[in-house]
Amino acid sequence: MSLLELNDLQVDLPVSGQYRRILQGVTFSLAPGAALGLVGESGSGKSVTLKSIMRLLPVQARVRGEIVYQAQSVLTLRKRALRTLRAEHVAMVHQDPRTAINPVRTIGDFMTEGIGRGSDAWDRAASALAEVGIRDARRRFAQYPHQLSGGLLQRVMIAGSLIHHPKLVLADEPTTALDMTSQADVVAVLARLQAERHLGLVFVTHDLDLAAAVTDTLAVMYAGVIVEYGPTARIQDRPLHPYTAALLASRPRLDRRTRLQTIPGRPVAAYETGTGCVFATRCPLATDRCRTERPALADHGGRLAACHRVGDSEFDDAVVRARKAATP
Amino acid sequence: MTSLDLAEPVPGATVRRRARGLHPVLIGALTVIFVIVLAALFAPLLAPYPPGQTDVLAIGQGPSAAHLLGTDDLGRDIVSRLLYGARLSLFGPAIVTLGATVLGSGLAVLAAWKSGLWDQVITRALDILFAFPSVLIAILAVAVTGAGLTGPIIALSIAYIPFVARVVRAEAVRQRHLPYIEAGQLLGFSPWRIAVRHLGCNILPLVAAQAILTFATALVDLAAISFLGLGVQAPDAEWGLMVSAGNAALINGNGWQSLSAGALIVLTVLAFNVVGERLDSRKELT
Amino acid sequence: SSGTATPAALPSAVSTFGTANGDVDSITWGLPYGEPTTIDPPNTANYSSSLVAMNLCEPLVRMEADYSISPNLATASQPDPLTLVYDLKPGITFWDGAPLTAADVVWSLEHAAAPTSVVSSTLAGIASITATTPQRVTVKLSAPDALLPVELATFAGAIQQKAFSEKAGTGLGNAAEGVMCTGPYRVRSWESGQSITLAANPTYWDSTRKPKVQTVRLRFITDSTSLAQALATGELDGAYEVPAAMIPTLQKTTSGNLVFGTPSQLYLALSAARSAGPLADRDVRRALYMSLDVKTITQVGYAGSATPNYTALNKDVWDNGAVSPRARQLWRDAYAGFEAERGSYGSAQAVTEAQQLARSAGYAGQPIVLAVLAGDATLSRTAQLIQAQAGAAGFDIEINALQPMEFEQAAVDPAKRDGIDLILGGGFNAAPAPLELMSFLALPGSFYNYTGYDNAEVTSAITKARATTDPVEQARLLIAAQTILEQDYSTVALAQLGEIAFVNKRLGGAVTSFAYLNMPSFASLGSAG
Amino acid sequence: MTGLETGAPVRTRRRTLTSIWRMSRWLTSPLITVLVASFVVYAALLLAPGDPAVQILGPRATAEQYAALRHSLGLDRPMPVQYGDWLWNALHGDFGSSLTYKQPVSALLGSRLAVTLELAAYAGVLIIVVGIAVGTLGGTARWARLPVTALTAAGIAVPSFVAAQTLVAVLAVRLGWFPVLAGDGGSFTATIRQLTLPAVALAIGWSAYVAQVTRASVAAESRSPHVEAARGRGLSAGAVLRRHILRNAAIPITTVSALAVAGLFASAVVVESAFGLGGLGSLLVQSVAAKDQNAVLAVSLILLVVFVVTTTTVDVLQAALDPRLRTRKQV
Amino acid sequence: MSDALQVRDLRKVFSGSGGDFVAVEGISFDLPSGGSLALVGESGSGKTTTARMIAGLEQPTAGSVLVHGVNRPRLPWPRRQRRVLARQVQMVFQDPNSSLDPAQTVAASLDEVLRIHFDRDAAWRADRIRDLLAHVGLQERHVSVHPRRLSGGERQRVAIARALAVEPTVLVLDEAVSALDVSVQAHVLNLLTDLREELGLTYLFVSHDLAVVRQIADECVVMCDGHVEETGPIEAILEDPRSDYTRQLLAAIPRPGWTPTARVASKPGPAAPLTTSES
Ligand SMILES: Nc1ncnc2c1ncn2[C@@H]1O[C@H](COP(=O)(O)OP(=O)(O)OP(=O)(O)O)[C@@H](O)[C@H]1O
Ligand SMILES: Nc1ncnc2c1ncn2[C@@H]1O[C@H](COP(=O)(O)OP(=O)(O)OP(=O)(O)O)[C@@H](O)[C@H]1O
Ligand SMILES: [Mg+2]
Ligand SMILES: [Mg+2]
Ligand code: NI
Repeated sequence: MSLLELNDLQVDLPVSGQYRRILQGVTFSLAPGAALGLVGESGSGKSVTLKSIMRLLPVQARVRGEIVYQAQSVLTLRKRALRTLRAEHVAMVHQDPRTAINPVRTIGDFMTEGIGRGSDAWDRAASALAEVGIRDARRRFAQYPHQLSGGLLQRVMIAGSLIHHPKLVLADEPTTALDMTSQADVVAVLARLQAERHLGLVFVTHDLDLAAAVTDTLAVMYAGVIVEYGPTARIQDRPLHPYTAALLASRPRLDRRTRLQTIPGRPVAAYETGTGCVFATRCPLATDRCRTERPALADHGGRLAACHRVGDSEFDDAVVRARKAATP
Repeated sequence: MTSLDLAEPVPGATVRRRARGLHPVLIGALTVIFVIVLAALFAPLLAPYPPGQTDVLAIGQGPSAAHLLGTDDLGRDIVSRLLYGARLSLFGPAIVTLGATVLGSGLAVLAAWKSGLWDQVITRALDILFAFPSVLIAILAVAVTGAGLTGPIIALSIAYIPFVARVVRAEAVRQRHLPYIEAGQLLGFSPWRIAVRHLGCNILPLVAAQAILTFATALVDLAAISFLGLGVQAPDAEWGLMVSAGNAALINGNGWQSLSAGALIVLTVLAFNVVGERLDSRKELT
Repeated sequence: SSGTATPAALPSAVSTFGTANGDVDSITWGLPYGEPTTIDPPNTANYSSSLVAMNLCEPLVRMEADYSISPNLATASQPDPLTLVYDLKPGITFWDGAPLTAADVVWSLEHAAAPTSVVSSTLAGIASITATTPQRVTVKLSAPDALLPVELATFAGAIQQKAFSEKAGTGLGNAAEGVMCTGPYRVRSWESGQSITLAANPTYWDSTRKPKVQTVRLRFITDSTSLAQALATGELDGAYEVPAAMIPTLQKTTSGNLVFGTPSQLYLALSAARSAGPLADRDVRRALYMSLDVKTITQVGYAGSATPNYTALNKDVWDNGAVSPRARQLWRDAYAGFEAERGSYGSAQAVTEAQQLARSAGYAGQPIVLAVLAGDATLSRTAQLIQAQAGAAGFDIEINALQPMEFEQAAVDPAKRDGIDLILGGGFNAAPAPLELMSFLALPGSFYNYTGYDNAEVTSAITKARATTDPVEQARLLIAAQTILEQDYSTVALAQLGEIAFVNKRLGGAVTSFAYLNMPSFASLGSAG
Repeated sequence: MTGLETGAPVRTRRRTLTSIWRMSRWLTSPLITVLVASFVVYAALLLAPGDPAVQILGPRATAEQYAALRHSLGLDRPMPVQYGDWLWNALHGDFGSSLTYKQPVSALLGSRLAVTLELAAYAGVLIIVVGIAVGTLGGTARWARLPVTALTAAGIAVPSFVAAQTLVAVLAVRLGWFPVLAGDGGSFTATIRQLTLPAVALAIGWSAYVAQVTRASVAAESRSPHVEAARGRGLSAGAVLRRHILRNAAIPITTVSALAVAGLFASAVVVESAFGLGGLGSLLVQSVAAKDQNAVLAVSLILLVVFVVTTTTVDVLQAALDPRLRTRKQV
Repeated sequence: MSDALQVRDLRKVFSGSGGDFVAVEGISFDLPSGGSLALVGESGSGKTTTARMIAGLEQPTAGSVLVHGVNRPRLPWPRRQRRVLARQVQMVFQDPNSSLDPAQTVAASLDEVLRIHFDRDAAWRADRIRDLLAHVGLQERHVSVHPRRLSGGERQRVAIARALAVEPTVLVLDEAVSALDVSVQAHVLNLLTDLREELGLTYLFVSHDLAVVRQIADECVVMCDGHVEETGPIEAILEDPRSDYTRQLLAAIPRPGWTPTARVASKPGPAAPLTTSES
């Protein structure tokens, strides 16, 4: 039985007074203890997906489809049950710890909120901090968020979300606001806890390489649609979808200086796509069919990709070439 | 050369906020302001009677065909007096707004731009000025200049400086440390050009919002001073004065003068506040 | 005389209103002119202060509601024109029980005549005050002065205890120190900014005039609408000096009666303010007055509480009980002549004439600045009426509202009148005697002589009148002077104002003539039923 | 690693000094403000035309009498000397005596200050309770947003004198629910009844203002990421409202509430006049007209001190509410 | 040929209410004309502070900045020197949203620079604007729009074009690509590489991402807590890091087959010592 299941999730949000499609047919499932990476450029709908799971979208949002957590339908939960879900089952780690932690309350307040104020609670909070590598908990409790560095604060947020021993963690770009070294710290902590506690993890990021370090399955999103889905290692090794390939090729490499691959055009939102493939306008390999007919997420040897031309040898070569340009 | 094909900005927050456009309430408020300003400008054409024309045979009358809102205790037509009253009621605040805004934002930009000692001295001086309740300054000014609009206008122009300057300074200081200002300096622009052309242009919406809110406050304060009998003096028509002049009739059950003048003050202030708030919230745009 | 005021009636001659039948526990009275600045009688130069002070302190001789003068603490006699003799009645005690002595009287009168007192100038004719015996005081005059005995019946002559007053020093009469007098009331408490409470004096010496109202709470209510509202709702039992603007409101109420009391020394005067400017020419001044319709002014500005007046002197200054009946008749006859001449001023024909007269006298539409006291709704309204009426005859009148301070200074300091052409103001006579007002108006260098009027004939007639003790002769002399003075048109008392008082219907016996200001006015009040 | 270790003791000493400096700034700056401001008032009054001597003696005295009085009042000395004298005495609690009432100004202030304080306290409670309650409602309940926005916008636009007149005409005169006169004293309930109309007239505009700011900041706070995060942690709606939304919105709310209370004293000038209340405001208006210097100075001083004390309190409160202000932010 | 930029013993001490804080300590390096040098280091290591001192936005507590051997003073500059000094060093900032005047169109902001620095007529300037925009890969239709209508990448290009308009000796890029999406970042990095080849620009590139630095820099200065940890050619630093700190930085870069390792967090982070002894 899977821990979390999203079935054909579709979200409409009011944009300048009009409802606009933001997510379209998002489907994935996550087994207990598994880690899923959700990758895509800015605006592709990663955060909206996570917020839908937590039911944190604005009240006006129109959500269709199914979100099932441990056989419970999240979208129909009553207030009480929803609170229990948020407090004890699913935890969220936000992108910018500086804005996601109340700046005028102490770290101690943040850590013990929801678990009471007894010495028991303080002990739990202290051990939670110790687990993310913060050992001088007593001192930290008295501090305010602005007195901590970003990396440290992000660890505090992780500790705070894990204090109830949730089964699922939704991490929304937990390292984007940090520098490289802090990113490594935070990701390491997250990966260790996920393994130790057998946590379900949805890890959102821009960076395919980063996702690869923490997850075993990857979903690549573009314009509110999952365009490729499969085991992380295989996608990283040989992407099927041209968008995935382009993403991989545009990341600068450490080993040598190359001309980077770029994706022409700009990222679009779901409601700006036509009837065709969402990536068609930016895809150098698009055909007429791509522009008119939306490809479904189809199975290609145990991996899913939403592209008409997967399997077309000329196309596959091009994708591989693009990827190759980036590999040593 | 690399080339990009970017037609539209990334969909996102900026677009969402910008598209808000003209709200019906805002349109209503602008209409009210427009009508009242027009009425003030064209009072001589619109008013059915001269504002000072007394008619001892028609004293304290209720509304009739000849006098749409009735007459006051000297038989003068209330509609005409309201129309002419708009002139003084708007003129005073306009001058105050002009004075306070120019002085206030000038000082604010100076403080933000020069920073250091200048900033401290200006800020401290503004703090001191801020401690004076505006009504107190106005009343003291009346003691110096005598009853009339002159004293209160000068007094309020000064009294409002800190209100304008504080807000504008905060924004100017924020903008001053934005990279675009530093970039301008590095590009060799003269401080004057940066302070006026760059910083100035970008705080302009805020200054405008502040000016409009100041106008509304000045209108209320000046009307209050006239109400106290220290501002505009009879026989000149002014709304605050009309509110107090109509008080005796009001308790006799003929509230047309008091209430219509009061309603006009409320309406005008409301309209200006709505526009000001709107402008104020727009400053997030840039 | 007494009578009832009917709502919306024209002023009837009412100097007391209703009869005081029974005791009343307490009343609340409004003071529209606000808190008394002092209750030291000779310094109480305003309505609130005098009203309070004269319920506490008494003069040697008292003024009745019709202004006639009768013995009080003392009986007066005048053995020769330069000597006034006051014999104190026995058994009169101050509130603290100490008996009244001649020394107290001497101290009080000297205190009033001292240069720092407000009334010093009216008492300037006193040469000496001596206690001839413990019960007799002799006042010597430097020149014969018919006015002085009357002045001494006003607040200027109120008697205080010497010992107490000297101890109080400069604080005499303020809220902390208070006064020590013999009157029917004494101060129970004075809450600065709010109210003064008076309590009846249980040991009052005059058993025939024992107060029926036990406590009087005086509230300071300067806002005229609040005052009217409180009178209408019965929160206040009465008030003097009710603003004329409130007449329509109060006429409708059922809680009490609005009375336009007479005689009253209150008048409305329009005076040329300086000898230069567009009004320098007598004919221009005359034309200006010709253009004014005083009847309308009294009706619109004063809602009928005032009557038109056509001379520099207001009618009640000679038409009151302090003036002998024969002299009054002479004044009436003289006034009839002026009324016949000027009664049609303001009519369409008069306005046309005025226009011609002004033009021929060289007036060509220069602005004429009319100074008026700021913050007084009635005066402001009257000024606007004058502006409109004179405007119809081509006069360009600019109204300049002056703050109380400026206004008062303009009244005393010619330099402060620079740029002012006309002054519109309400006034009242301290003494109900035409001699005083004539002197103020016509003698060179006098208070109200703003234009520098100097006519030898007038001056000599007034000087002679002051020295005569025969009232008829005095009236003749003054009327002769007046006839000349009136041709100057420097000052005209446009209206004789009634004393506008409001009395709750549960009360009777109220003094409603302007003499209330010099009387223990609350002592005559009692329940109406 | 360099620099930091050796710097520690220096830093501690520095910090003590800095905090003393900051404390002294909190203390001295209000003092300076009051000093400068009182001097300005003093100078303005001397500039004003009109002569106190005339006020005291009345118009009928002689020039010599006026001159003698001016001398005895010390009005013929140079201005800075007069001011210095006044200041010296004021520091010793002596504000001189009122020229109009010929008694110490302090005696004059007592009951008037009480009236104004009662009025301000009543109005202050109304402003804070109503303003914050309505604002919070508007900021949290979706149905209440529009009505509250409209109500506050309208409320802000109603000048206190218009409110005063209308309230009296309707509630006191027409319906007789409240007495016309206030300041009669008596029992607590009687005082409340008397002061209700003036307090409401005074409170309408300010409470609408407080409500508006409250609504806006509560709404802004509710949308903030940390509140969304708190909801996401499964906190109850009440806890989120109390510990996050209101706790953070309290910072701007305290500021405007305090400013409203400070502004209240100045607005009281108008309302006291409209209701014929003998408070500080009416004393000010009256004393300015009478050029009763000492009274004007004393009232101005009280108004200034009230303002300065409230703004200083705001500063302190802000630091207490917002830890970020306590340690200077690093850029 | 003299070095375009010589930095000698730069030191910066911030003194605030929390006490003195040494942000930069003894930074020295040379940057030859046409060279490209990167400042790398973790957050708070003093990269931005150094860059700002070099640009003249910040007054060094000690040390000197020489451009072609001439001392570079701090802003504000005297009127007569403004043009000269502006053409020594230009800077591109991290946040593309706020580095352009929101009230000016793209053309207006470029035109303003050109008008001040070159006494040429409008036609020449219009030509030059087109030229500059073409260099950074923008088109005619981007000319008369306001910055808020541009995407982040486009804004950053305009900022680069504006800096290039004065033909500076050294271009300082402070995290100029950190705020951009990967694909857009790639665009801008390519652009910077092209521009350098084409125009022979000299870069001082500030970043915490060594992979990005690899793309753009020849030389590298690794900074740690305000001081220089290691200097050398970029290849040398990447392949044979001398210092543990540099190794840590390297280890933190995600790449295929990478396993992140955490440092011990009870060692106070760089921002912590400022405020820790608060209680
Ligand atoms: N509350 C909202 N109302 C309307 N539109 C929204 C709202 N929140 C997000 N969107 C839109 O939904 C789309 C997806 O946004 P989302 O935040 O999920 O992107 P993302 O993939 O998380 O991007 P990023 O990497 O920048 O965080 C965007 O076009 C955004 O403008
Ligand atoms: N104006 C200032 N006042 C006080 N401290 C400052 C100031 N500017 C920077 N600092 C401090 O100096 C240190 C170095 O800052 P700097 O911005 O140079 O670091 P950085 O390497 O650019 O970091 P990042 O990667 O986060 O941009 C930081 O600890 C910072 O808090
Ligand atoms: Mg996101
Ligand atoms: Mg930096
Ligand atoms: Ni080190």
